[in-house]
Amino acid sequence: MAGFDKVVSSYEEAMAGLEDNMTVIAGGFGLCGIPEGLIAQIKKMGVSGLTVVSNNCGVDGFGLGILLEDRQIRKMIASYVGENALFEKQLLNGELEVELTPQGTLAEKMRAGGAGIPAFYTATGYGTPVGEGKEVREFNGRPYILEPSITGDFAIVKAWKADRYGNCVYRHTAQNFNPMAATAGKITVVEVEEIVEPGEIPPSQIHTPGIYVNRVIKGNFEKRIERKVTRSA
Amino acid sequence: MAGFDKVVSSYEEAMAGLEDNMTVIAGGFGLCGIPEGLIAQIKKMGVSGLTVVSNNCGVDGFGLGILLEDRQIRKMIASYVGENALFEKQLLNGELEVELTPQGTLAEKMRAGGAGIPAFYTATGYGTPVGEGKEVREFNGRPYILEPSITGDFAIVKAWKADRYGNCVYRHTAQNFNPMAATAGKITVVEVEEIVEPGEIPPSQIHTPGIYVNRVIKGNFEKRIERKVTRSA
Amino acid sequence: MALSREQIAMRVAQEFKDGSYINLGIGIPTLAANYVPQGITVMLQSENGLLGMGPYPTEEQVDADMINAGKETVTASTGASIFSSAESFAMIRGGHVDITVLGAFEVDQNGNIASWMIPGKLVKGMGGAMDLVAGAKNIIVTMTHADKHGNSKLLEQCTLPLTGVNCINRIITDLAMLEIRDNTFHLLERAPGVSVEEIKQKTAGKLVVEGDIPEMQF
Amino acid sequence: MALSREQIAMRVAQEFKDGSYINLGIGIPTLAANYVPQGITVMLQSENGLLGMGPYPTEEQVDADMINAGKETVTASTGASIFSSAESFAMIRGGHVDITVLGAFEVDQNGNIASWMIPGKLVKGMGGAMDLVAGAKNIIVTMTHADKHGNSKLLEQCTLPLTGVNCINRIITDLAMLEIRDNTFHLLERAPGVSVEEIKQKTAGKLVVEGDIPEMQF
Repeated sequence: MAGFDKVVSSYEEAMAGLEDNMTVIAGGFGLCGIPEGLIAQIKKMGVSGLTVVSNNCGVDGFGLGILLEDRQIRKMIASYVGENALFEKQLLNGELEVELTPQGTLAEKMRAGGAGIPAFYTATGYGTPVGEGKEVREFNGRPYILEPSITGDFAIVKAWKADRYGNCVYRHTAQNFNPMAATAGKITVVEVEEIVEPGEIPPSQIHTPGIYVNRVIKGNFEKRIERKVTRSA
Repeated sequence: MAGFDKVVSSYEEAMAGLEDNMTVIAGGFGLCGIPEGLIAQIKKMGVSGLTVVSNNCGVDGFGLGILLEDRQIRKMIASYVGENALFEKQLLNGELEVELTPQGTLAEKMRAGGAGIPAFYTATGYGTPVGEGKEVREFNGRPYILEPSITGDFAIVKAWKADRYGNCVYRHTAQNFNPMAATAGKITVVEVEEIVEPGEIPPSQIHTPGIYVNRVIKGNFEKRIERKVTRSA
Repeated sequence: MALSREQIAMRVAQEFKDGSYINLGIGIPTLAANYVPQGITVMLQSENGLLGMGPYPTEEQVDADMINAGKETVTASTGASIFSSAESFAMIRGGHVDITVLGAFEVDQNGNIASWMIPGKLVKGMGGAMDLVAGAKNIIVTMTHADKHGNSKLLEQCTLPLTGVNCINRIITDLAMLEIRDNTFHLLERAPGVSVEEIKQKTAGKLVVEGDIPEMQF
Repeated sequence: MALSREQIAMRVAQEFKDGSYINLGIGIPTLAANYVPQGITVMLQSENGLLGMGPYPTEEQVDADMINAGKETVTASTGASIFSSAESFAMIRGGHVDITVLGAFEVDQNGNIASWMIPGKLVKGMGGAMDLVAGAKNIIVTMTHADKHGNSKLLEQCTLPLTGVNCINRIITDLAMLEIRDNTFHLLERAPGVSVEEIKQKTAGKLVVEGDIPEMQF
């Protein structure tokens, strides 16, 4: 099935077509489940003016944080950006714009974007700064706000395994935003720990069907841990 | 974890609390993946005036079709009801009301109902009888209609396996509407082929987390096939 | 001569590109799966929650939990995925399915389609058809050019309740292949031995015929 | 005497019912997991996609792919499920989580809560807090009754930007447990040794004290 083999062998191929001022949707929660190599490739390409949609913006020197170093990000749509001194600095300088979005609304905006739903109503954020300027409507006596969906020119996703057709599975809580991001990119690129043959992942256990995926690349991951907390054995 | 053991041992317990005029959301596509024993129990209980939300209404004498025999269903919300002579008769008699809903809109209405989203916009049905009387709004120059979500007093679901905490997996295309139905019931009852111990289903392979499930019962299934088509080996 | 059902399906299959995700409706569209050109691979989406539909099962492979959107027993091909109806229609509604092929009662020059309801007849439901026509990137309609009484099914304006508006771009009938653009039917190909005159005569909507119209090649 | 952080967490845990699904915010709420009453089992939901959060891992169990919403390494308990962020917030937004415990800067007598933004200070984001307060069936707020300067945090009307409106019904502070209904704080219990007078003095919003107010029992 040549037409369905989505494996590419270089990061250049993986991110080919990414240009200045595009919107990139990224999977990951903190540093967990992030497409490390695809982010590094974006840094290497030097594209700028990006709008990045991701729950967080990495930390100084790792994850999406490295795209701040050369001011590649113009606007960040995220739910929490508190782990990053450079981010703060650029925000206060006015070099960076941020659109804070409730975490569940952000996840649903990506899902809706991928699912052809242009907008949905949610109670989240009603009566708060998030709801300002948004349409309010009552359903069953309760007020909700209208939230538009999000799509991106690119989606960058980290999966555990993918087969050559792009069928993906995620490992543990490294799943997080990745499945929704995968559906919401015009071009969706998945960086994986292991590429397997079609049929190796049982059909009902596939988290992201290959129809959403354009390119698959095998990466090497540092998997940095943000807050290691342990108990004694 | 006594508080989380959702297994019940009788169909009476499984459907306890179901009353006349309630709304029941049922999983299944045609006769595939339907909670056969729970439907039989509804027939046995004799409740009437039900609103049933399901992609189809079974066939004469099997599946949801058996609830037509004693006129237990007042209103059917479905995408396709063409397999059932008794259904046709009651519809033409005015004994039964039907709200035909596009299949994808129906699935999304259940999902939205379970997910706390009271309404969403979709292009499906715009300009057709389905869109009549519904709000139309343009997004990016394209017209969409507003569709409200659906929730039910009961959801009846068929899973392959569930553990005692209600974590479910579905088998093959018997998944269909079941995961959404499971989220959208005030009381969600799952009929399964096999009950397993917590931990037996790997956490990332669970299709329906137990938080959505109130009761689990082991059933015996006929699994009637609607259209058996084969090829020579 | 007018195409047979199989020939319509063959012509449909010529439109398939390597690596396409395709949803085939019941009837002629389903037949197209048998005529996928050599060297081309496609994956079939069945809206009940299966991407990578395989052939019908052998007697031994029959499994009540494995059906297609027509409620027929099927198999899954290697590399298939299986998911919920919500996920299935997220794919469809979100424009991830490349081609949808479906039948119709009527199509009009504005790209509207009527395929699910004939007033006065019992209405059985639209199933997934409205979602498919609202979501697919490319829709191919297959139908006979005219009904049994010779009345055109390619109209200026549909007379039956619609399945979708402004969504159809290609039609393959027993007589011709046409494209809809600028609110006009454009004749692209004719069935072998069918004259442009006959097609004109049986097309009630605005028809544009530019230059020589080639015959379909099989 | 005012309760310690641990004592607030202990009092919170007394509210847990057997078989409850609970989301615990960062800080004092997380501590409540250590004080679940004997004979009671609860399942902890972590909004990054884990239902059935277990204890912190041993050094050998540490796994970068297994974290909680506070980005700390964790384990999964037996019978846990793991899912996407969209599914996680479907649970939360859909009202399937029984109890949410979270901290706040201010709460007012209308059940409004401010917990994420202090104008003039850098805004780091609301994370999942707005979704949690909009979706949970029962919300318990934990905080000190007054700030460092002695100013009440239980107000007639919140002064800071809100996290949610009309959503808080229970507050457990270092001085008292209160319920909000009819746009009024109702004093239910006081910390051992703390007088009703002190609570009155440190509650800026409308406070109703009916009958004898019992001391908390530990």
